[in-house]
Amino acid sequence: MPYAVATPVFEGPFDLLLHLITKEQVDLYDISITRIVDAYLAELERMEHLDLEVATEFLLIAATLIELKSRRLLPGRDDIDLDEELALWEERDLLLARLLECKTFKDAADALNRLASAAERSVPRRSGLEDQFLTLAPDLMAGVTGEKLREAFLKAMAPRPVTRVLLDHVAPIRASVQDAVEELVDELPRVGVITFRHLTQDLVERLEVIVRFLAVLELYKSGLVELDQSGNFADLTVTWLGEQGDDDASVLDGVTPMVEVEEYQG
Amino acid sequence: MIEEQRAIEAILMVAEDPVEPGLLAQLLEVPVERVEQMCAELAESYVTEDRGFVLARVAGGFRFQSHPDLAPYVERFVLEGQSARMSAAALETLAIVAYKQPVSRAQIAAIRGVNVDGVMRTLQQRGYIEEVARDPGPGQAVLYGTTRLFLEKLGVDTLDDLPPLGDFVPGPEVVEALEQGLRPDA
Amino acid sequence: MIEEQRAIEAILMVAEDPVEPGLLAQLLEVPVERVEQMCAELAESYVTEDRGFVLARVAGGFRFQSHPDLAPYVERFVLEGQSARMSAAALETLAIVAYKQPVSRAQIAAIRGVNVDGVMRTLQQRGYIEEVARDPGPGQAVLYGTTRLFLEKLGVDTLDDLPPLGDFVPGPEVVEALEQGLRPDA
Repeated sequence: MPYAVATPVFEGPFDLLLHLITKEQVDLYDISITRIVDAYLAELERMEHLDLEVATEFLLIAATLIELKSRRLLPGRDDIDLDEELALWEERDLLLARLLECKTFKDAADALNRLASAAERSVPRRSGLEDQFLTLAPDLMAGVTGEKLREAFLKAMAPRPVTRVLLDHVAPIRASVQDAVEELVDELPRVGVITFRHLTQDLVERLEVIVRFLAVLELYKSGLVELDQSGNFADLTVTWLGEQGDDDASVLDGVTPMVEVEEYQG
Repeated sequence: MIEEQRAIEAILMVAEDPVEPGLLAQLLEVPVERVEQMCAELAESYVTEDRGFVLARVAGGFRFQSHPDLAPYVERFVLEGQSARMSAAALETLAIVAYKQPVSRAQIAAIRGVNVDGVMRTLQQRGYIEEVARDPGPGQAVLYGTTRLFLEKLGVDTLDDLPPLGDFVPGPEVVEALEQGLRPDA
Repeated sequence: MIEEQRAIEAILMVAEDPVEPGLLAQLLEVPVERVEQMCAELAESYVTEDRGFVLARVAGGFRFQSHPDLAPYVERFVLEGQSARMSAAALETLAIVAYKQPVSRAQIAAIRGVNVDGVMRTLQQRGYIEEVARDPGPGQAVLYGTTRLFLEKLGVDTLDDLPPLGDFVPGPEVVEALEQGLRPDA
């Protein structure tokens, strides 16, 4: 079914969502987890070099979406209590508000860009002072010492700060993707093929299920598992592609963590 | 032409940045209103005479610029591309700073849904945004705002000249579409 | 006014140095004689209108200048209107030239992560840096170094008297920038 997202590179998870909902007029009713995941994975494929930060954000938004849509898939979720129902709606409204805000600024950015393009057609004069006035100009080097020069040099040469992943805008999760990956690498070679429903049947917390899902995506990205879903809301089948029954920890070396920050603390 | 008006032309000819009317008033020893009026007259005269340059009011000051409709010639002359195109991410981040200032990095990240550290650093290096204050709250987060250079790049005089943010709030049909798309019960 | 004449005004307005008539002729696709004639007409019109600027023939080219009889106003502007301190950007750029010379503009831009043309021009105008060589590579980029005036202002005899950098090790992106600047396609 390959789900092609024929658009320019998405800047973030909201871009992708906005695109899915508005540009293509795709009703999310019809988007199964497979389609969302495919759209997401297609995005990853399109990234020329894997950007950990962006990948993380895509994973997180995918997780939220799956939260919204996944109750039917998950075992024992037919009798959802009212609190959970309300919480889910709240989450949905939050997501909706953020999408609207995102769209507002996206359109504002377009308008600013048009202003800048128009302004670019008119080039300012910057030739500066004529020679005879230069001697009058204040001595810019007054107060500049060798030491200040040295400091300025070191500042200019200093390595630029390393990009961090901010998670304070994300719902707190207390789980570790890395742990989940390790569990799966231990479990999957023994069973070979398993449905996602089975993989998660012992889990109580919804967020744990999502972290497991993220772990499965990591393994997929590393080529260690294959994912299959026969139709909308059908079971997601996970097939181990690594060596059978080999629980040597060295297979983990092949797993490049896409998620830089694995510990989600509440 | 009167001397003060000629002096304005002479000063703007050697200035590297937009010159504020207040400074011109001080140098010429005339009221600011008079400066505004004289500049308006000058700008008008260049238009009337169909000159190849304009007197523009940008980023709080006056400056000479090439006329926009001569851009094809000027582009041929100015060999180096003026400035590299900004990415969509940079533009959206810049829009948030412009309309929400003073605003913290965390607030921007929350709106964009992605980490903005790299983009913010680029915008700061390019001189479009700067630290303007600290959040008085416990975190003392750095708050950012746009710079004069930002106004210059957009060719506007003040932030009030930007189109109001309200113009971009999605209409009911977009809200409806988004709402539909996010309904959890199929 | 005809388009070619307006184009001359536009180009001269944004030019940083005198523009040779040959170059104008090439850009406008007209004979040099026509350029000379159009420039003469423009210069004449500014005189007739008693403008505060003139179109001067300098160093083999044309450029706009402030009118000499308005020099007192321009002097006041220079003395009162210009900031007297070196910006952080200028200081960093000057420091890179001082410690890394000979160095090209592209290399400095890569290290600082921003365009440095304006800052370099100011430093050169003030006589703190100058062109010292050409990169022998295919690009033949101009290489810059500091001047005697720079040493005088700093109160030192030679570059060896600058404070040593110690065991400073540049970050990887700086090393890359310096290497890239020497590659032909940089």
